[in-house]
Amino acid sequence: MFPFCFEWAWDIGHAIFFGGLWYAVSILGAGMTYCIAKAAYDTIKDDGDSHH
Amino acid sequence: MKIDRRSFLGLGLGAAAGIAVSPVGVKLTDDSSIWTQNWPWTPVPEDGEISYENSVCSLCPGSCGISVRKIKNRPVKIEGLDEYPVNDGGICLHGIAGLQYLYDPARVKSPMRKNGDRFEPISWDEAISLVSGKLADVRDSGAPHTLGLISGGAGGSVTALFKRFLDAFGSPNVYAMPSLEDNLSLTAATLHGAGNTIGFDLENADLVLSFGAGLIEGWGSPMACFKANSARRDRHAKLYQIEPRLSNTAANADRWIPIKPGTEADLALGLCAVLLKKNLFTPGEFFGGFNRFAAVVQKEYAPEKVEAVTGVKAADIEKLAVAFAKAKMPVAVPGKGRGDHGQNLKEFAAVQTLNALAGRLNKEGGAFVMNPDSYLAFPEASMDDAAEAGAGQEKSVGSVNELVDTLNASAKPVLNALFVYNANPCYTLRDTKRVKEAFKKVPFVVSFSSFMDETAMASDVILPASTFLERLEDVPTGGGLAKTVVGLTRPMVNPIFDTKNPGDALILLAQAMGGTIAESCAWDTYDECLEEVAGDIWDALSEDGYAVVSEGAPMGTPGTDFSFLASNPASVQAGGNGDLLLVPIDNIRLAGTAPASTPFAVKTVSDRVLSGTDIVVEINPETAKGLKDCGYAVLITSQGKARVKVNFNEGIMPGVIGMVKGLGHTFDNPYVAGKGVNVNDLIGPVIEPGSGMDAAFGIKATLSKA
Amino acid sequence: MIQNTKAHKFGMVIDLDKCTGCGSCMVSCMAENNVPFKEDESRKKDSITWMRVYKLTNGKSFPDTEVVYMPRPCQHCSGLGDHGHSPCVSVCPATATDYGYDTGIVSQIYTRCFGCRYCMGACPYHARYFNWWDPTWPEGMESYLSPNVSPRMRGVVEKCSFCYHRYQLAREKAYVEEREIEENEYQTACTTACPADAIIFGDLNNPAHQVHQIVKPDPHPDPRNHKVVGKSRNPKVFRLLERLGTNTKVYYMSEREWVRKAGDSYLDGEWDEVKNHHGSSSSHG
Amino acid sequence: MDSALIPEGAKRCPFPKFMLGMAIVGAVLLWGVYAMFLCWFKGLNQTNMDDYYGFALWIWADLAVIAVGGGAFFTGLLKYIFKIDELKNIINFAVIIGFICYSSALLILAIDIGQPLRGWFIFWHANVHSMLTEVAFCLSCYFAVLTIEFIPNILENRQLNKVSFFHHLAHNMHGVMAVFAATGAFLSFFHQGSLGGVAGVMFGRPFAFREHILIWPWTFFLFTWSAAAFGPCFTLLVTKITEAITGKKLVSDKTVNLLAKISGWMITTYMIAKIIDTVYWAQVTAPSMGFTLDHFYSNNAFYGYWILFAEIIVGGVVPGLLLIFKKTRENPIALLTAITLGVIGVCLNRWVMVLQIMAVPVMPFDTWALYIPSWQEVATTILPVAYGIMLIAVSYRYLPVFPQELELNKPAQATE
Amino acid sequence: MSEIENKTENGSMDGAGECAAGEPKDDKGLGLGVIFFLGAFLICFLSGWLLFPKLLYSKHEQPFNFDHKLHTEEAGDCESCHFFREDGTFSGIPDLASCMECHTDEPMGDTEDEAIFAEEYVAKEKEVPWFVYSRQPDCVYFSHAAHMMGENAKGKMDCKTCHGPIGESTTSRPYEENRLTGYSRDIWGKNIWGIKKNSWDRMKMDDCADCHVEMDGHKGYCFQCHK
Repeated sequence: MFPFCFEWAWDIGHAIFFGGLWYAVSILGAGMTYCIAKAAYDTIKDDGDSHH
Repeated sequence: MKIDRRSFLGLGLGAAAGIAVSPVGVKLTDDSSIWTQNWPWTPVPEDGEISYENSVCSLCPGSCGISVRKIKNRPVKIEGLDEYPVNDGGICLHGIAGLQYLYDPARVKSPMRKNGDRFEPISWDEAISLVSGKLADVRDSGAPHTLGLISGGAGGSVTALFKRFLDAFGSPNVYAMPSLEDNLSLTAATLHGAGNTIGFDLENADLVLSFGAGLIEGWGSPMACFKANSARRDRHAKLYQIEPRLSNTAANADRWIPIKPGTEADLALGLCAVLLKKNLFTPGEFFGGFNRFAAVVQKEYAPEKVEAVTGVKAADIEKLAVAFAKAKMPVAVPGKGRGDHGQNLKEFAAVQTLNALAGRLNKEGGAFVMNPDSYLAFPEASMDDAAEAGAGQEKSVGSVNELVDTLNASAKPVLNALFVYNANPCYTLRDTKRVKEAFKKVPFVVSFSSFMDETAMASDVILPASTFLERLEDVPTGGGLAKTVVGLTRPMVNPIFDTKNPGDALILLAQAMGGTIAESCAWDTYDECLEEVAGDIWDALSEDGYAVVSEGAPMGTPGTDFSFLASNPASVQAGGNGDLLLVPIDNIRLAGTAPASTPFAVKTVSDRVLSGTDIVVEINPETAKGLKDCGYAVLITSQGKARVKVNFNEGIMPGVIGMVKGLGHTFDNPYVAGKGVNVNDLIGPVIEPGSGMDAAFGIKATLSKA
Repeated sequence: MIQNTKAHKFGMVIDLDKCTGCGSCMVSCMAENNVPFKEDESRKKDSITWMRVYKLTNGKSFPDTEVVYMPRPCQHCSGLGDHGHSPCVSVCPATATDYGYDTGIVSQIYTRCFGCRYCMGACPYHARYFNWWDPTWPEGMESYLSPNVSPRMRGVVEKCSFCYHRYQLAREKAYVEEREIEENEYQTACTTACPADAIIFGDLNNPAHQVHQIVKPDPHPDPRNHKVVGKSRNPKVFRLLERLGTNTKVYYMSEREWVRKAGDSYLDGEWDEVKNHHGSSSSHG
Repeated sequence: MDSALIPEGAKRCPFPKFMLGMAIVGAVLLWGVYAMFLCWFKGLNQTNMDDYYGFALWIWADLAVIAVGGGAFFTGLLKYIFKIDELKNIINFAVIIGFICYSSALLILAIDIGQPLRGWFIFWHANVHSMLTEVAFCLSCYFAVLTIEFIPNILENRQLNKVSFFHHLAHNMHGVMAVFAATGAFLSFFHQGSLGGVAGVMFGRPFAFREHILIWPWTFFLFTWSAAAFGPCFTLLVTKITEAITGKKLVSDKTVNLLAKISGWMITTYMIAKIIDTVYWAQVTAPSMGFTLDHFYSNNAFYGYWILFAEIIVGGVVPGLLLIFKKTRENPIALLTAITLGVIGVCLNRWVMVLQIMAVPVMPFDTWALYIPSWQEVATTILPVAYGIMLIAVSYRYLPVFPQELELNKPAQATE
Repeated sequence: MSEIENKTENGSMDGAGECAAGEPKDDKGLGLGVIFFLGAFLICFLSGWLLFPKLLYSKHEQPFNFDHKLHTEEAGDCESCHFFREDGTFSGIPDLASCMECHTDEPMGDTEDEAIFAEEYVAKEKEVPWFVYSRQPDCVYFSHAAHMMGENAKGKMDCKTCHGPIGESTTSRPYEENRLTGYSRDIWGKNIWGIKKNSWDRMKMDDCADCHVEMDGHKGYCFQCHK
């Protein structure tokens, strides 16, 4: 599943399969990171507001 | 409150994160999977230097050459020995699985004495003094002839040593289990004079007319037969198989001629009749009423009459006879299945007579009348008066089956002591109940078995024998082979348990007995004894591992005595009652006699033969009224009843039930015993007058829905 | 995939007219390859026998019945169009079985297999067996196990390897003697054990080898079915389920037509069309 | 504690009654867990599988739950990508059901393999040519998606939502849900398909093998299609059951009928494709390997033409037709019949594509193999059902799963 | 561990204080949470990196010290003790018999190690239970012949490449065994991540593969190295 795995080969099969897979995974990762980061930011902002 | 919760939350998350970015997770995931790859409870065989040693297998009279592969002197595989004069590399599944016998769960691990109905281990010294003491009593009581011996078919010096021991002891009561060897010698004695036996040159015959001989079911020297049979196609030779069931031999043959069970002799005589009638026979040195014989067979065994008895078309009988006479190198072979149990002299004689009429005696590709002058040269046994007296005596009875009956019949013991070597009569002889009864009638039974089998369990003392992989022994080929080869079984490992070569056990006994018996067995070890008595062939044995004693067609043509057949002996009929006939089946994958099969052998058995713990019997669908294929049924004979499964088989004659031999063992080996029933429990013996053979080829039976 | 120029293609031809069904091959295989055994082995569907002998009949009734025995090791398929994508190799998710392009042998790596059993479902010959139980031997009997074949743990699939370890041993000897291995140096355990000499083993790519001379494999795809490559040009020789395109390397031989027909499924009338058709280019033979 | 967690204004059964129910289902769950550990520690000899049945009840259960769990990705696709806003009323529940189905599938797989501790080899040592590899990857990834889709609903719990971080997180996740849904749809397309591929690529098994388009056999597309078609049926069925148990109306008929209608058209179109596939397979593919249709449906005690009829007509054409016509669709009885038949139909299809494949003899001298699962197999297969019931009960009790619940049950509340 | 406990106690106390103070809790609570987070993180992180590897491997001393250097000087190159058998198989660690081709139960030198050898093993005819650093698991088939002999062995390899300069060692280092897998640590490599500097630092399948790719252009087929 990684280029350093024994079975990995730089062939079309791996390119298509893991290309698609890692693409999907990165979207999910990015999405979640964004949500968590934004949530944290919003939270702190709210607190900031509540002090005034 | 809240803060606490958050602190703990922080704590937990922190710990998790800390572990996550350390090698712990990765390493444990990896190592736990590697752990499953090296589970401590999955054995890892030790590696080491590979070596090969040659020996000879003595599990059956075949005596095949074997090559044992060892790792660091640890045997790991048995294979056929290339260019060995008997099997040339071929080997049967029992031989290959031989190593399983070494560690068989039923091995007798040390000498045993029966105490009540349980066995307790004793030392060899105790065992020897115990047995020699008992024997001394027997001898001193003035009845040395009441010591008996039942031994398995195989020849060789160990069996000879047993006979020698009994001679010196003063008893003629030596009995062999029914075997093809003995049946052939008896036939030869009847037709060509005593001291002879018959060998069939299957390697060169161009037409083999087999009267049910299971040439690839374990008949005679099995691997030699296999080799000859498979070479047959390249030689454009033919095999005609005459038997009621499509056995593997019949399936492999060029022609299968179904015949009613037990009527082989009639067909053989029918063929003789045709040869005589059509004057297709080759005159030879025929005596003992040849003309009377000619008249009798042409009258009593005319094709039409034979058709009525055997079910083989008269026309086919004529054709078959002509084909046999016209063939260049035909040979007729007797002995249904493995040719040991359930045979009759009439058939053997009739078939051999066919060979004689066709002028096939001592011709290449024919039947050899051989005089296997023993290669064994024992020094003169020293005899005291008791021995002389005993030697003078007649054997109590003719055959082991008759012995069993006499033991049961007479109130006072016929035998006071009994040796059993290389045989399992309590399993192998017909009507085993009867045999076990007989054993109870003998006050003192000594078994020389390697395994706690049915007979060992019925004995009082066991002097456990080392297996063929743990001992030195000479093993001559037997059973219908056209040549005589003596092989040397060599120890491949030191005895795994506290066992001895029966030869050594016997020598120890003799020494303990003292006197002339000791003198007659004046060797320190059996190995020494063998080296001396093997005489001329010892060098060949020890160097090449085998010696060819006789090969090729013997000189001259022996005469043939027709008096036995001219008297037109009656054919044996199946006993019991019922509308069906139960016949035993010899299956190469199951050992029918001693020793029992290995776990591997049983594993190969079809689920159409053994299903769970149920034995499966073969019947023709036409016979199976109201029964279901693979369904249960109850099989009843005059001897007993058994719950069986049925297997519809178009390859068996309607009206016949086929049940495999070699199942239904009752000793302690979960891989082999406790499976199915022993066909010998269901069939009773029928002694053929004169020959004393148990000629029961089957028994009448009924089969009904369970 | 790399195609070794002087690649071997080990295969087998079994003469069903010689086979006696004696079972020596089965036991020789078990003894050679450390195959375990259980108390009840009559449930053939969970009884590990890399080499299994099937009993075939011509279906006729007494006395015209005929019987033939068919030994069935792993068929070592080279797959559709002979590209090495055998039914089992192509489906294994963890690459625990692969096709050796240098030998044509289909491997099975027990320590890699995690027991999903997809390969067993994909194999129409039932040549693959699962270790439902931990392998056990009666006390002391482990000491006959051979170090040349690794005993399998519970929960993995195993199958016939054409006794690859024998190939390895033969090669080691050849290496030190600086030579190639001989035909007789690498023979499977079933081949050497067969007392009827019914099994012939060797390199299908090597014209000097007996197996090649008997089979005369057709290098070209079968014009009637392009999935099929290596069809025998010997009219007596056939393969099991050849028309599926598994392209097995175990060939069978028989004089009897009904036996050859029993090797595959045919629609009504099909057999008579194909029975006399042996490879695209019989002239090559 | 309990009351503090229950969504505002929602009425729930008394806590003890709730716990009693949970205890009963929990007992069943424990039974399954016991069987599960038997299989893990003693090995798969605990099952009735054998060398002919390497795939059996468990793999069927996997394929079945994933098929019926397809409602989640398809409803999500419609809601977030095709912007069919009406479906917001059922999307939460669809997601929960999907979550249950997929977590169950993964659990069953973990029991089914002979070497669970090596399970990760399928990822690490992946053979990209194997359909099962594709299944494993897409399955686990899509399960991640479902978890992501489930989280906001959890965070909307009365107490959790008070935590401002969680509140914001839920809000933001709703914001980008379309992206997740799209990814989920993509992944689902492939793992549903590759599950079909598992059977379709077995060229040694004429009963399973199908012609290919590029690298994918027909079954690849049929499986995706059928999951999308029958998944919603299951979502609706579970909704109806939940309504029956809670005695409340939870989803408006408008939403139900809409989803039913879409499902109906999907089923009908799928059935057309399936019938074409079956005919082509029976007339061309199988015969080219020497097999007639009769071979697959005769000479055995169980598999007859009835199963083909039951799958295609009773479990396919009938529900399809019942759902596309307004009259039948809006008749509660007909609707219930349709969705029930639909669910049975798709499960039957998965059964055929797993167990009948193993049963059909391929070698001419081979025989049919039939099999009956052991109690351990049955227990481990029921285990996810118990787990599902419990998760739904808890979610329904403490989470605002059904946006329409309050308004639909207003009259009821007014009377109190 | 105890540290953690202390922390928690402090934590809860502080927390109580905060409550009393009645200050806005969210940020402080979060702040505290962060502290705990960091604390726990550090402990687990460090023990994961430092403690865990120690626990994972067990150390064994060899039966007695073996001086390779001395032996190579006396007896010649590696092959003189680690020789090929006639059938091409590799003898590996010499057995007592081959040692006794030179040794007797009378020590030749005066090291106490040899004395142990002579008394404990030669005299008692007991094989020496060496721990083999390079022992591969049972599933691995490795042919020394294939790598060192015959025209097939591309660029006949020397022992060093895989076994390192063990021939120059004068003492036997302790043998480390993975408690879970039973593997010699040399197989996975000293470094917990299996990072290697020399060709002989690791003996995993990947290391075989690297060389095979170089020599044959591909990693090879399963059966080439597995049994």
